[in-house]
Amino acid sequence: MKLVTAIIKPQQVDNVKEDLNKLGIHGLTATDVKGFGRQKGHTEFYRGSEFEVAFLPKTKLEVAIPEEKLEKVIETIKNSAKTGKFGDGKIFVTELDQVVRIRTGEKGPEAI
Amino acid sequence: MKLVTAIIKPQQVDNVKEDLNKLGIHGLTATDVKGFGRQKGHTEFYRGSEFEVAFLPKTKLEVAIPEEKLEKVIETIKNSAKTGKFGDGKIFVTELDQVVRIRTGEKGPEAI
Amino acid sequence: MKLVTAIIKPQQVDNVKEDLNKLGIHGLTATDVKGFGRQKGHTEFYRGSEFEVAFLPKTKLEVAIPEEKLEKVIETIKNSAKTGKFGDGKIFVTELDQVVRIRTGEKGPEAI
Amino acid sequence: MNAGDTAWMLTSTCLVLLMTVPGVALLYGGMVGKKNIISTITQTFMITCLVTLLWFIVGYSLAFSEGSFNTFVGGFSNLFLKGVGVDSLSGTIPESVFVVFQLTFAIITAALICGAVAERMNFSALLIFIAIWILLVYAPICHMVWGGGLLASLGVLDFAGGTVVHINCGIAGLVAAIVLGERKQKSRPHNLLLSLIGTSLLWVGWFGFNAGSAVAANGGAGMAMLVTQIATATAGLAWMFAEWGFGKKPSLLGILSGAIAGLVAITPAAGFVGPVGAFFIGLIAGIVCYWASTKLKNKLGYDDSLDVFGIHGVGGTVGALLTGIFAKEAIGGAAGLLEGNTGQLWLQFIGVAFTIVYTGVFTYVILKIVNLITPLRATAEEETQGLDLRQHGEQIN
Amino acid sequence: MNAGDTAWMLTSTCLVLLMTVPGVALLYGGMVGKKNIISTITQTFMITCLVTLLWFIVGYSLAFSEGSFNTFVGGFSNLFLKGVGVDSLSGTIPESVFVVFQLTFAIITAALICGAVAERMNFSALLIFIAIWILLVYAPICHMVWGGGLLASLGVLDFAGGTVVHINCGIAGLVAAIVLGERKQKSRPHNLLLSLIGTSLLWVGWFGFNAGSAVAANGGAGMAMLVTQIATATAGLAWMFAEWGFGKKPSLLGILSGAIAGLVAITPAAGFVGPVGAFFIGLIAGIVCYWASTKLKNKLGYDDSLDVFGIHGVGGTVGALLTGIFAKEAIGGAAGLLEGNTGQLWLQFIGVAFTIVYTGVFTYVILKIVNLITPLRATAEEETQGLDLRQHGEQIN
Amino acid sequence: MNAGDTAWMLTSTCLVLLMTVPGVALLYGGMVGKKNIISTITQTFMITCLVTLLWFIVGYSLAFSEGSFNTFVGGFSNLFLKGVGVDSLSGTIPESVFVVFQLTFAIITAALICGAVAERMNFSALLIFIAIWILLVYAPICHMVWGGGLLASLGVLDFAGGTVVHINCGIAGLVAAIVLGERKQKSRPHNLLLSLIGTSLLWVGWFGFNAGSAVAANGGAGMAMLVTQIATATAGLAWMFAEWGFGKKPSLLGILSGAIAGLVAITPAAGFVGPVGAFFIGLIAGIVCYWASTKLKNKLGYDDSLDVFGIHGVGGTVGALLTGIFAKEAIGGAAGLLEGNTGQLWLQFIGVAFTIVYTGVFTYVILKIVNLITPLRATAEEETQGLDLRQHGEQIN
Ligand SMILES: Nc1ncnc2c1ncn2[C@@H]1O[C@H](COP(=O)(O)OP(=O)(O)O)[C@@H](O)[C@H]1O
Ligand SMILES: Nc1ncnc2c1ncn2[C@@H]1O[C@H](COP(=O)(O)OP(=O)(O)O)[C@@H](O)[C@H]1O
Ligand SMILES: Nc1ncnc2c1ncn2[C@@H]1O[C@H](COP(=O)(O)OP(=O)(O)O)[C@@H](O)[C@H]1O
Repeated sequence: MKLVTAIIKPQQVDNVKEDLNKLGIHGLTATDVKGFGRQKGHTEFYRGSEFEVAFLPKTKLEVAIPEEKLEKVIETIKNSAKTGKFGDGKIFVTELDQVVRIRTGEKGPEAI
Repeated sequence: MKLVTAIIKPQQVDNVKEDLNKLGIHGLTATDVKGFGRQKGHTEFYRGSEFEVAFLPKTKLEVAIPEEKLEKVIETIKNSAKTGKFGDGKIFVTELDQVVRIRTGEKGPEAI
Repeated sequence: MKLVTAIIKPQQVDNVKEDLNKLGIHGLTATDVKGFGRQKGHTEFYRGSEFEVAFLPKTKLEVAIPEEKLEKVIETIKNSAKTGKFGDGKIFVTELDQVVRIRTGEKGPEAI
Repeated sequence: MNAGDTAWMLTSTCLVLLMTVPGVALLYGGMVGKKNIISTITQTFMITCLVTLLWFIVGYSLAFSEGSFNTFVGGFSNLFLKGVGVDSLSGTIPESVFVVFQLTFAIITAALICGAVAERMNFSALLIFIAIWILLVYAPICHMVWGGGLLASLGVLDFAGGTVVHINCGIAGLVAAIVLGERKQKSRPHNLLLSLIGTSLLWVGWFGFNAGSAVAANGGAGMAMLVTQIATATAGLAWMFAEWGFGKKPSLLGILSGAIAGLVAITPAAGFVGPVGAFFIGLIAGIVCYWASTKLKNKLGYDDSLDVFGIHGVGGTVGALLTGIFAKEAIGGAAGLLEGNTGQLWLQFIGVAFTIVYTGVFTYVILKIVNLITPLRATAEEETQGLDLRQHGEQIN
Repeated sequence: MNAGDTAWMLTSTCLVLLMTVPGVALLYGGMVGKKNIISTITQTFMITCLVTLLWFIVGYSLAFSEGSFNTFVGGFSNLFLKGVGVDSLSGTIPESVFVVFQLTFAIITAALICGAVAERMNFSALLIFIAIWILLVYAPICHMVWGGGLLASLGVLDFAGGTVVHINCGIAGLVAAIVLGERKQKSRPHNLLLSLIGTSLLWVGWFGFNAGSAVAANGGAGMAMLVTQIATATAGLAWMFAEWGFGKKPSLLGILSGAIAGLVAITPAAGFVGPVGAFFIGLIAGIVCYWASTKLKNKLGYDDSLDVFGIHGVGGTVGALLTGIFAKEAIGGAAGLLEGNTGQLWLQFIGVAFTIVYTGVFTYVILKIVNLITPLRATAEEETQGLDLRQHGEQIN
Repeated sequence: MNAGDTAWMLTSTCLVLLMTVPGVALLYGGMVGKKNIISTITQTFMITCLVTLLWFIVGYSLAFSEGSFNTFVGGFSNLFLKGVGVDSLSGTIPESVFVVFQLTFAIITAALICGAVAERMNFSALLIFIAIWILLVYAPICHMVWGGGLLASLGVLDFAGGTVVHINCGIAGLVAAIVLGERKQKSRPHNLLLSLIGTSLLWVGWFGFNAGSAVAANGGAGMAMLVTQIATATAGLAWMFAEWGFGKKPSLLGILSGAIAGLVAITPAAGFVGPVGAFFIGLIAGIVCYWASTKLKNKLGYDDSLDVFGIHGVGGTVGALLTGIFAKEAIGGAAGLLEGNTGQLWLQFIGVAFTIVYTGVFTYVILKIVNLITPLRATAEEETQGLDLRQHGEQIN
């Protein structure tokens, strides 16, 4: 099993969620994060003081999937999260040793 | 070493924390996340507008542990996070290549 | 490729970010998290009620890097996040199977 | 000069200003999405300043001085408040107090409009629009109703601003919402607690609005306060039970909206009806505005972000007409339908219709002209990222 | 009619309404957990509307008209405010103003009770409970103290509501907290900044409450304002230093709670004591209420969520009794213990005891009856998920 | 006694108290970082209590009674408010009202100082500092300007507190900011919405401040209200356009700051100038304070956290001097430069200079003394973790 972690623009979340649903992926976890990268932040002025805001709001999506869906999931996220501008984000893939569904105690792919 | 990531209901956090403590696990990291899964969200109405709230508040717990405690930790989380209803959440296990304690520079299992 | 996850004190974030920049690392993702560990929390009193606050505010930094920078990155984070007091935090290293840049579709090290 | 009346009018002026800053600012600020809060409240505050300046320069003069086209608008004899001295009186109170009291009505009318175009209007366009609108729409309507112009002389009753303030801003808001078009995305109200504070300040401030419109500390003011309280409470409960009855939960936003609808509807009637009339006005306004803001809006499909039309336009109209029904001679000297005077309802209808048409046409034309100077609408990117950051360079953390 | 007095009473009415919406709503809203904010403030707002409607229908009549059981309760001659016209007077002010002024006291009394049952009471049960309670408890007690009933005729002193408002709501809250039982989980105050706003508005509004209870703009009102200010400040500092002295940090919630305790305690005394008396009343109230809300509560184990009993019940009792000690003939025409009149303290004690018993018994019975209609308490699941979402379908984001 | 005047002064007192709690508390609370909100607002609230207590004990007496050193300070004849009874008058109003009205000015002056030392001052040191400062600085300056002392007898004009309140707190703040030194880290304003509420309450409350300073409900009060409104609005727009013109975005904090600058600057002038003078005072104050708070501060490098000096110190000075220019005989009985009276400007200059020197020196000395008792500054660790948690044991969640 794989854990696909995507850091994307917040406004793309619904898009991605729906497209993943269509793929038969019915679970995911989202976190508000702040990203730093090529996309530049901005400067805010409050009276005489300048504050550089380097971190921009992003959303991290985590999706556990069975190995065989990996390519499709990456493809889907790539397409539905893309706006074509700097800051669209990244997809990270890591190996999952084990998945457990707490409610039922199921393990492995059927727990996803 | 393993990283155990559990996505659970926020009201179960104290439970899990205490039970892990009893196991001799004295460190963990919690994050407020929003989950989407079998447990259904709800619809909010504000005057004439409907807003579907698909994501529900969950808490993600991350615990780094030495390999040998893995089974016990999974068992413990499963029991103490369980309410038996949809949305109880998942446990993910991933391999940790390395752990470093910043304060002392210790590495490996003793850094946990 | 590796994913380095550091859980550090919030006030050290700018430090770490700048030092990583100097290393040529120009992307990272930060999350507000709450940590529980050796550093003790505190008790708050509101009228007659006591509330133990066990979880302390921490920031989680996630940085995807090519394998060869691993040692340098760990070293850098360790130094720039350190205050020498309890609660300085941990660094976790995990293997990244794949990285994709959403905007361009690039994969692997050049996507970082 | 009567010191008691003056004391009450000084206080009323404070109360009505409180309705806009922070009242309307908070009511609106709580209902928009998080990324547009600063924008929403900055608009309100800017308008408060801008309308004050214009009122000082020429607005008061256009509304309340005698002019050559007195039927429609005042003249220029009070430019820069010339002639308003320490000793000038307006009835039993100093004219200076009257100037500021009336100014606070102009301010809130303009501020309310913003609700219809929230989350998408360009700040500079709004600034220019309001400046023109106050002079070409508000001042004349105000003159016609309260400054001795057309509607006053016909005998239209508007105690505290059902037409001047509420229908006026409601229609202007509707037209502006339509001209600007739909938001790209509607956002859930970010923090209704702010709207609670805003509504509460509106309620309390409205005593200055309605009881203050008696321009005296007497039984008329007292009765206006009493009927305001009754209509507001009734309308709040009416909306809540309507919502509940239609299978939704009794929501905070619902009861707040109902209370505002009641406040709006009792405004034109406040000096003319008694407690029982107020009860019915509140009841009807609560239900009708509920319907307008939840059903009618969806049916017609315009995007009036914060229901300026559904509450102020509709509530003001309901109130203006019901004034013609429930007015009691013993209270305000004018009889309504229930006391056998059919004519008043007809007069009320004329007042409403005139205001709707006048405001509608002028608002539309002004918007089109402003659009030639600077785009009315924020860019798509600004809207997506939020007006706070993009138009004001600030954020709520 | 006196225009100056009327001006002040119109203003006082605004101030007292401000105490409830948004005052109490914010005070309470800031102290509950995040998932119950909407619920808490919706309750306050709903009560404001509901009590208004009932007051209009029958409440005012029960409290202030003459009836056949005049010792305990008024009659029905003012049903639907019949007889309250533009020209009716109540002393030197229009009766309409008196009606609304008194109404705002009924509103805040009912609203305060919610603090004791916050985070767990069922919305419909609360609605029904308050409706009955206002008619069976508030109106009679109000009549007995201010409407010419039993306690008034005995000579019990209660200038602005120590018994009518504070002991009344404090005991009702205590009984309700006990009947409902403990919350499943106590939550940390979510945002004390809201409580700061609430307390500030209570403080300022209390000038309407206390100085307004002089029902005139004169030296009596001025002295009531002055002693209110002194007692409040002293009690705030007393609580803060008590806390600090007992090894805790000087907390915001502490100083706010102290200030409220001071406001409560000076309420019955405001027209009867001088600055020095006020200082002692504040000092004693600050310390006693600190003890009641932090030690006594834990010892007895009831879950009065926001300390309605510990502050209003206890503070009101302290104030009522101390009035019997510090009252000065030169100020309010009544002498207290320090001026050698032992009888007054005894009378005060009777007033307190009577109110406690009356309210305690009736509140208990009403709750039991309501429970037959609809469960008093929200379900366990609603409580866990938060009343905001489950009872009102809304959330603070 | 005049009931109308009394009604207005009771109201004004409420309004001025509202300026501090919650006004200043919110203005400041919104501008600090999240971890110092509780600290900031607790300071304001504590000061409100503390100054009240001191005023009761000796402050009022020092400011307003006759003493042996009457040129500089009052005496002790009103210790514990001895002599202030129900029937004592001060002009046409009860003395009790005058005592509280004046107290609210002392409170806000002290509360404003905290803005300069926000996010780093030790709570106990602040408490002691304010206690001494009120007695050694505020009371004497107040006496010299309004209590019949030195500056009054010279003929310095200060209608509502340009010197007594604003220059006074501005200079004290500047000195304190310098003595305490820079914060370790400046934080972005956490929630400007709070500052909007605060500023709005300041604006509305300022009508009590300025129009209340007429100590009557008459044309003078009305004119003070009118000029206050004009100057405030103009200054708000002036700051906004200055900022916009210099290439920044028109920010909420900018327009709020401008409005406050206008309020400050019109304060000494409010009873002496007309609408046109007010316009110019607002215009100049808005621009000069913009410059002082954004350019001058950075040039000189002191860390006045929330610009107490840049807005109150500078704005108060601008206003005091411009009063000498724009004063009109027909309005307040005193002529300014524009009416050919050069002497007044010189007198105003003396008033300003005297206050700056007196306050500057005393504030410095008091701070040094307090530092011997307890450290002025919170520890580095407290500052890093936030004063909320470390000094008050509470947090905003
Ligand atoms: N090396 C990295 N490690 C972790 N997160 C990263 C890394 N590089 C980028 N990110 C995340 O991806 C987001 C987008 O990256 P950015 O470089 O701005 O744009 P793009 O991906 O389009 O080149 C960043 O805001 C950050 O959250
Ligand atoms: N495939 C998945 N990947 C990541 N997180 C998931 C996945 N499936 C479920 N989750 C997380 O687990 C939570 C609970 O899942 P849900 O399907 O609602 O209930 P249950 O686990 O009881 O079947 C979700 O809210 C989500 O946060
Ligand atoms: N086993 C663990 N798994 C996950 N996170 C941990 C673990 N132990 C510690 N942490 C995180 O690291 C932070 C610092 O740990 P702590 O034990 O307080 O101090 P130190 O690392 O200096 O010994 C904690 O607040 C927590 O967020």
